[in-house]
Amino acid sequence: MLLDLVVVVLMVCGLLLFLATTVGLLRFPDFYTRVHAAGKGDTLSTVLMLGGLIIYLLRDFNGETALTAVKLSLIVFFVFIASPTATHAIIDAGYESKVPYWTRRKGAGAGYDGPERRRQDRQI
Amino acid sequence: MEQFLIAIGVAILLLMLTSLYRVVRGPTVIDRILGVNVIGTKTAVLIIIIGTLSARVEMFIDIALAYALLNFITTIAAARFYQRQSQPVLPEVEEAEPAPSAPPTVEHPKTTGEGSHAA
Amino acid sequence: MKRLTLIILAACALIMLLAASDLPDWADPASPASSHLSPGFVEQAYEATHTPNVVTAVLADYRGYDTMFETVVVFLAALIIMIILRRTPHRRFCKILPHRPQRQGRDTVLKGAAQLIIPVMQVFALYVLGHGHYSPGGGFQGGVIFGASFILLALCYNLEFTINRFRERIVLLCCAGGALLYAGVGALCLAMGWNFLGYAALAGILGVSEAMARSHGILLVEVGVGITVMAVMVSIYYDLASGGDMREGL
Amino acid sequence: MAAVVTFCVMFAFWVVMSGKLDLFHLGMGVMASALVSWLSRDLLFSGHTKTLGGTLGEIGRFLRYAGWLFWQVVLANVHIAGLSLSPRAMERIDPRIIRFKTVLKTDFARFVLANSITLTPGTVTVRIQDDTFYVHAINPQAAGDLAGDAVGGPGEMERWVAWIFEGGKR
Repeated sequence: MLLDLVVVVLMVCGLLLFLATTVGLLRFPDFYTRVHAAGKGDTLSTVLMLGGLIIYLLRDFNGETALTAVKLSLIVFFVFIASPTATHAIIDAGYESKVPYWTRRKGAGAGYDGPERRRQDRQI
Repeated sequence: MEQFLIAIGVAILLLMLTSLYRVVRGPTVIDRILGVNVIGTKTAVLIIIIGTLSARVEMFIDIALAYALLNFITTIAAARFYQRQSQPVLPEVEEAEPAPSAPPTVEHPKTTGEGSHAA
Repeated sequence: MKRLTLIILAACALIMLLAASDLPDWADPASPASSHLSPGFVEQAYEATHTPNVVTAVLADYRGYDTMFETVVVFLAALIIMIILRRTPHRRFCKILPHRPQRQGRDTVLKGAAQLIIPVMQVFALYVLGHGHYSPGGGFQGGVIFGASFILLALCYNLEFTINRFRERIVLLCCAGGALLYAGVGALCLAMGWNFLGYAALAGILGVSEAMARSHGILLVEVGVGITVMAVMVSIYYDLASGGDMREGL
Repeated sequence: MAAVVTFCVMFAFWVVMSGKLDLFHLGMGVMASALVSWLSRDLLFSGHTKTLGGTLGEIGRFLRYAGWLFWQVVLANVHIAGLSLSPRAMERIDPRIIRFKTVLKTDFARFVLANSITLTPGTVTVRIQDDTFYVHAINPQAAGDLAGDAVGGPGEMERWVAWIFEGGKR
């Protein structure tokens, strides 16, 4: 019963983080800030949900479920390496191709927001 | 407990559909890639939830791990492809017969704009 | 033109949906497939082939011809893409010009991740290939994951590094060798006096029972499929990523 | 030496994935791990020069760091969730790209630092050009946490990573 409660709490926390990720993905002003929302929320919400599933599996503990739990924690480990790397690859590609940049400052130094950039984006 | 897992799965599915807005409308292509990446990561979780519901997790883990790996590679490949497409193509360097005039200079595209300032 | 295409596609989809409505329902116990064909396979497959996963038994044993020609189709796809895209003559198969310079010193993160992920990914691919008898998996899936590991290497380092480690000549040899291994197993069965791809013939060579021999035959054939699919993935990536001249990838 | 260690790690991974301990499957595992540790002999431990004891110490220090990092990941997620769900999000973000030079020498240490930066509150590594890091910070506080007092000086995280891989002081 207590374990069920832990599972529910973990999964709901993961779901809330994923909700925050999606909201951030939709309402942040430019590509770079959206990467923040997507890259961070993804990691912990995946880990929390998988953690909840691991505990759910381990309720009836035997050799087979223990092995499955180890495999699931391998996925968790993989997510910790792969997610920030993918985030970095995406934001690096965006920065390299001069995706428009939102900033509080106006005028000089306001980042990539030139008209030629916009035209190129439509071409691809 | 099963109902709870089904509810979580449906909620993830709905949020994935919401993220699809960024894929469809994203002002730049890289925004779309970002949206696809988010959806892909969550698909791996969804696969495992489906596996738990059908009581065959040890089978579905392989699928989820393969999916997560391929999603990772897809994201990197798409980002690289976008980056290369959005840069001007380098002119081919000819090494054949010497030209009568000055040799053509290869111009590298400017890679860094100054989008940085110190904090 | 685009609108016309859409209309034609919608019409085709409608016709197919109409046709599909005449098919028996999903999992209908009274349909011919469920009442005659499936029970036979489900009941006999394990005793006959010692393969718990009926899908694998059907794919690689009962329908071995089908899978063999699927492998050949995959092989042909790689050949055709190479014929269309490959631009330089054969003597340059192994010689590559340097990678584009402006990415020098930029790939630290991707390289670090590739170092950690690629070996694990390759073992995982071989695991999927080897455990097709028990879990979903087998030659096609394992081959795709193994090939993807080389694609990850090419993305995170560069194409030159990958080609130096896995030359195009060897890739093409693997493409053909996998399909040849599949056909060779079949021909060996023929030479032992059984049907083509009748793996039970291998019982004498391997020194096991006929059902075990069919299980091992399935594994051998899956290895052939895996090699072909892996090499085809890599070959297609080499051609597509460099536009056919093997000089610089993505 | 590196190939042997790679082989052991790969074989352990195979056993965990397979879960079948009969001779046939273990034999397949030996063949698969041998093939992979030959194919990828220069990947898993490339540029790694430490002895076995040094490596074990590195792993021990890394585990302590991982505990701290996990707490930072939780903080980062709470931070970004609060930011994206807050009604005044647009007033609370003030993005900027900062640049600093790292003191870390090896590529792998830089990889760990870059991914740690991506996982911690408010910052994402945009680009690494040799030893220069370009980091996108979502607001000035995040940028300040990263760079320490003076821009260019090593922040807290960089001291941790240097402590793991280069035996510096924490």
